[in-house]
Amino acid sequence: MTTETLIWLIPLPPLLAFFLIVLFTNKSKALSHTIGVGAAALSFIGSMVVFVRALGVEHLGESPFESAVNWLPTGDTWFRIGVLIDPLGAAVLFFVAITILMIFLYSVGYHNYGQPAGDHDVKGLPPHGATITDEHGHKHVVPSVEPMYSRFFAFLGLFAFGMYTLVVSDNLLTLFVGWEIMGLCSYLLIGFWYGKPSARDAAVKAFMTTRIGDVFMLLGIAFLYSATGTLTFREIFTEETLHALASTPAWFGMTTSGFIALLLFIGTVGKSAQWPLHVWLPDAMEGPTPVSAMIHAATMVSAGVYAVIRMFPLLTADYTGHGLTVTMSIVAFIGAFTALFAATIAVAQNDIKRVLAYSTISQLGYMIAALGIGAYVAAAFHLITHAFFKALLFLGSGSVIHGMEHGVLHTGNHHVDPQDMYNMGGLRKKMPITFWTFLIGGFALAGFPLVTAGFWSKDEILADAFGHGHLAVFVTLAIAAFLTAFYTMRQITLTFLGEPRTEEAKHAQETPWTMTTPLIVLAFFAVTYGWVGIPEHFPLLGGLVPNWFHEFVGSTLAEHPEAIEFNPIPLLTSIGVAGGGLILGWLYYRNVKSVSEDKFQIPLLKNKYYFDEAYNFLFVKPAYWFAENIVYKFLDKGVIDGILHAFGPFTQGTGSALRNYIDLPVINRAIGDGSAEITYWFGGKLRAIQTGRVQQYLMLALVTFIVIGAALYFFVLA
Amino acid sequence: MVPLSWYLVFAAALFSIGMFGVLSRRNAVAILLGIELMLNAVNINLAAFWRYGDVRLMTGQVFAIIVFAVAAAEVAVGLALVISVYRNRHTVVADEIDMLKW
Amino acid sequence: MSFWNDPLKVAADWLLGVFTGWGMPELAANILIGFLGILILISLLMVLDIGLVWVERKVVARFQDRIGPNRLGPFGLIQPFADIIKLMIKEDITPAGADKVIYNIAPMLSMMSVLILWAVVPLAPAILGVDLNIGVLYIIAAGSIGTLSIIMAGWASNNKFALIGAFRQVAVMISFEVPMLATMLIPTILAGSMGTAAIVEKQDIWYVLLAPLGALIFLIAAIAELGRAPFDLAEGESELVSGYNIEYSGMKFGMFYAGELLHAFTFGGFWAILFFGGYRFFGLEKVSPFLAIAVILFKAFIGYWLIMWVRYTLLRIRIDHMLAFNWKFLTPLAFTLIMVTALMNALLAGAPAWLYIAGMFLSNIVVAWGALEIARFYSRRERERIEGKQVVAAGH
Amino acid sequence: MTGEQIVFLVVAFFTLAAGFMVVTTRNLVHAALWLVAALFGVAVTYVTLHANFLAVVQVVVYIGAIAILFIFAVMLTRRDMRDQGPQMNKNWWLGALLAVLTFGGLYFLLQGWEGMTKTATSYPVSFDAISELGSALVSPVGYVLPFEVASVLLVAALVGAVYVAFNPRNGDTRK
Repeated sequence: MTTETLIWLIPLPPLLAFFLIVLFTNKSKALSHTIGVGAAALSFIGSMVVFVRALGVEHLGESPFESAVNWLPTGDTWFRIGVLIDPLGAAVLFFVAITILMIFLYSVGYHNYGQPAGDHDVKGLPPHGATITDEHGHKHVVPSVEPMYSRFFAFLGLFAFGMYTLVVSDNLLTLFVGWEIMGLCSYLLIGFWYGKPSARDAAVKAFMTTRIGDVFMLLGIAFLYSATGTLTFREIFTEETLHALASTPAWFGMTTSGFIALLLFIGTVGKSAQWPLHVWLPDAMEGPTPVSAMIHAATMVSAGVYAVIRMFPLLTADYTGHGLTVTMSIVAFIGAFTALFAATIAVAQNDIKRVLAYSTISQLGYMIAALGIGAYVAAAFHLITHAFFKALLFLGSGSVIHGMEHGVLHTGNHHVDPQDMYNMGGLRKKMPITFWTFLIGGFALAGFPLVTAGFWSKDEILADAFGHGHLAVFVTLAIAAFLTAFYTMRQITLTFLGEPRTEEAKHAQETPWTMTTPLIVLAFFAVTYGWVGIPEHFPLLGGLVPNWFHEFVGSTLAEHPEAIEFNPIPLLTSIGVAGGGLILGWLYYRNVKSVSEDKFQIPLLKNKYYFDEAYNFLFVKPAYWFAENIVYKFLDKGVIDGILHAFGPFTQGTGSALRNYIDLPVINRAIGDGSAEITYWFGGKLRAIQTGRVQQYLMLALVTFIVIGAALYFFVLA
Repeated sequence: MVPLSWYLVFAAALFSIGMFGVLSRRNAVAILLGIELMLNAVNINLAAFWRYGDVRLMTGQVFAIIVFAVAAAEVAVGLALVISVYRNRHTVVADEIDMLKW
Repeated sequence: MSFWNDPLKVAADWLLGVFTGWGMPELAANILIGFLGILILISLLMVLDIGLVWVERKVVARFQDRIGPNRLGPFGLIQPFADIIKLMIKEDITPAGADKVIYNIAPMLSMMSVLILWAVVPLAPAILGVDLNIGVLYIIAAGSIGTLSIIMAGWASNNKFALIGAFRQVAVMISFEVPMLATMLIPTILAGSMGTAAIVEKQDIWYVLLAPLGALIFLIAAIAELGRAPFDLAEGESELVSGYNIEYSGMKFGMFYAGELLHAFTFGGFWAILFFGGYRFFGLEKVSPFLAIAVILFKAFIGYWLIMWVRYTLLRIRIDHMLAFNWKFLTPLAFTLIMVTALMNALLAGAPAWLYIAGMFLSNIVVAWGALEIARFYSRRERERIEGKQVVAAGH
Repeated sequence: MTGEQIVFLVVAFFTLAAGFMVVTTRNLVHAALWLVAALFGVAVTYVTLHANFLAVVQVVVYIGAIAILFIFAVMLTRRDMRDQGPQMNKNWWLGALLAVLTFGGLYFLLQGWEGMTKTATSYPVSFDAISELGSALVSPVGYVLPFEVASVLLVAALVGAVYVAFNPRNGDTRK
């Protein structure tokens, strides 16, 4: 099979799995997850084959794997869609394939496959546990299997299809299709437990918020198509096209390329939960704990950043190297601001998943900021390392919650929130694998020097910001990095260290192998993936391992980005903020025993700067008011119903006139009854020949035949 | 030699006799007997045309064989119908089977 | 050219000379000679028929551990003549209420349907009534006249037993004509001709080696067609008191009886012609036509003896079993066999002789084995349905 | 008048007489037997036309199967066999008139056709009509399609006849 054919085939198994599960195997849990995991594994194998083949190609940036077919006729030409794997695509495909396979595998354990059905579980609500009686007659409450188990794998399959489509597509339109499929899956998975009102609301919120971004993105795509006549990346990113776009001025002091890039970037703001459209992501944690959360941390939200990285040549088309353009300034500002802003909120959150959710927003801001200042490779690098360690952290937190739920089932006290970190503590002894992997993930997030992947990618961003003289960005990101380290250590300390603060934490239990295996795999990558991108001029370590990532991903761009000069200041800053944050976090939270002792529970941060409330007041309430008063009361009731009500009497009048003067006398009497009477009269006369005797019929037919035949013969032939 | 006309007239006579049977007999089985005579008359014509035309063109014989098949099918179904009617109405007189009249 | 080598021609030439010498036109003489030939053949057959009566009675006696006719003449050889005299001088009864014309025509038709079969029996290389190129179909056609005679006899007798017997016999004959015709097509396929003479000529290898299953099916169908035990439902002495010929007496009954015996012998002959090489026997037929006639009569007697053996050994089968056996087993099997034979014949065309024979023989065995397995499966299921599942008792 | 003509005339007269008996005999079994005689006559006609195969098939199919089936049917519906009422319906004279008219019309039309007096070419000596017929029936350029259609028709008729004549009251003994 050629590599191009293989690339075409990569997204298909999960889609097939989706249809198979939905249409046929919905009843069978085992069959459904076998199909789902099998499809993910097939795609994984395909992706790995493509990745390895991509590694073997020299100058992949100039001659990537690509293949396209005609799709829509557009006048004289065709709109072509196709697949494209260049170095960036290959690198992204690598982590996407791994994380998706891990999600699938992890879901088997997370949804308690193999456990009995719950005592009173219903579809649309999380399982509540099942009572079993052992051989000694003791009753135990054990976790029960998810009632909609198969459906979950179907959704995951569709999600995986969307993600793969997005990664392998060679044009913005199919990228957008994958993007929207993932949006739908995100909605479905957040609202997976639709029995919970909070989950329903969160699903709607996520869908509506991202929709804002998507509308702008669609506008950007339309603008781009009208400006260039193509949506294929490699046709847009040619010298002439970019130059033409960059030299055409648009509005607000931006060039066309900048304006398009900004529109596309707004899509990313929605998808990657950047300020001010970040509000949906923390609420998205209502979905099945680690899995949909992981979609909203490692893969799907990364897709937003991926889109910007993809469009990087467009973003920087009018960038001359001296002073950021308007678009880039906006991007950099939003990224940096979001990074700091989300980090501050994360410090005050007590829900283990919400901390990670804000951390995700913050880290995505990092990448956006890096892109805004033109640090292409650093952003891509951080995207991938972040995907690994954030997936690890989320799965770890899911594992923790699962363990805590075990404790909750054991004590039977359902008022204890298994996600609240102040209910945990001391879990390192109960859940050693989860602890160690979570520790690795946390240190990677915090940027623990030298050994973790997060350090190298974060350091590269900081070095880029400093090296190119964007000091404001550099300082903001440094503070955010400090906060990141601080709240990460807070989380680890509260969750795993110290003594158990509740009875439930004492009875927590390590999770099954299907859940710990993904943790170990991801922990491996969270450490080692950083080593492929060590800068060459780094003291001691530099040059030991070649800076493969920079070479490889950098070659995607036509202009190969140069590695910046080594400078000790960002390095020291990076080490300082990471180490400092970690140490301070440990020192402080080591002694905190309950919520009331936590001095950082500042209402402003606790309530996320009142963004939800503000949006509620600014957008939701007015929308309700508009719908109620203008649309419903005035337009619908007054205008439209009024017109309709006027139709009634008018139509009735016309109708009765037609009936009385035309229908009854003319049509009924004359035509209707008249034809019936004529038919009846003829029938009465003619029925005498219908004797029911076949022979008479035949005789009649023959007589007629002979008469007509004779007449024809004598009058026509002769 | 026998001219073709003899066969044709013979077949026409047989056909007319069969037709008389079909039109005049009261018994439904007898009507079917008449139909058989008519079909045979047709077959004689087919065979005669084959013989008096080019004997290498087998069309006449082929059609005669297909008429055999049709006759067999017709008799099978026809007699089954007669027996079925007889079972329900206790008569096979065609004149009395007149449920389809006005 | 001597009488020894070609007796028919010599006799015909001599007769032609005699007749034209009397002043007859040549055409009339030829027609007369043809009629004379037919007359002689029929007379010889009738004599043979009388012999068959003796054979049948002797053989059945031996099967039943009796002696059989032994008083009149040596070994009772005069006995059949005495029987005939008795039949002839018996009162010729036509029952009141019988349909006289049909009643009297039926036995003649019965005898006729057998005798016309001999028109296509090749007695020796050149001794053959008429070399019809549709000889095989002709056999079936003659058989349908026999069917007609039986239903005429049964109906005209104005007797319920006779009518039931006739019904049964007709149902059986029409049914078993199908597998019989199907198996007759196997020699036709192998020889590439429907003519009986051609089939014998082509039979360098006896077709029983190429189609043993076909030969077996033909024999079974022939016994059913003859209405002899185990398929003698039309007579069924114990139930129908002799069936369709219950009202017949005297020589009319004698004609049915003689017709039946001769029919059995004739089918023995056809079995020999279709599957056992007819008059051919290691080149004997080339020595003299008389030897050839002896060979085919010998083979026909073997077949006849086999039919008798079956008749006096097996029990009568119930009518519905018999028809089900035909339609659900024998007919599909025969059709399968035709297809397999045609296929193998085409596949093995040009193969060496030993491979050809082995392939045909083995394919027949495989078909037979498969059919028996299927039949066994269904019969076991039927038995379980009726008797309930039989649990094999564990040994105590 | 040649021998062939004499044979033809005898056969034709016999056949027509038998056919006439078929449609006029009161006794239906006799009618069916007369039909057999008429069919025999037709078979002989085929022989005079050198259509040997048709002749034998005529005997096998018509006499061996169809005529027998008729006799069966007559006997199965024998209550009407004893029916002493008229065997012709009231309009038999019209039927007769129509039959005569048809014959007259056909004769009239045939008279006007120039191929009417055509005589046969002599039959080719070594012509094997049966193998020709066989290949015509199964050859793709011949008549394999009508042949197959006919066989489908036969199967359909078989199934239909069994279904129609099946007596549900005492039919299925397996229940």
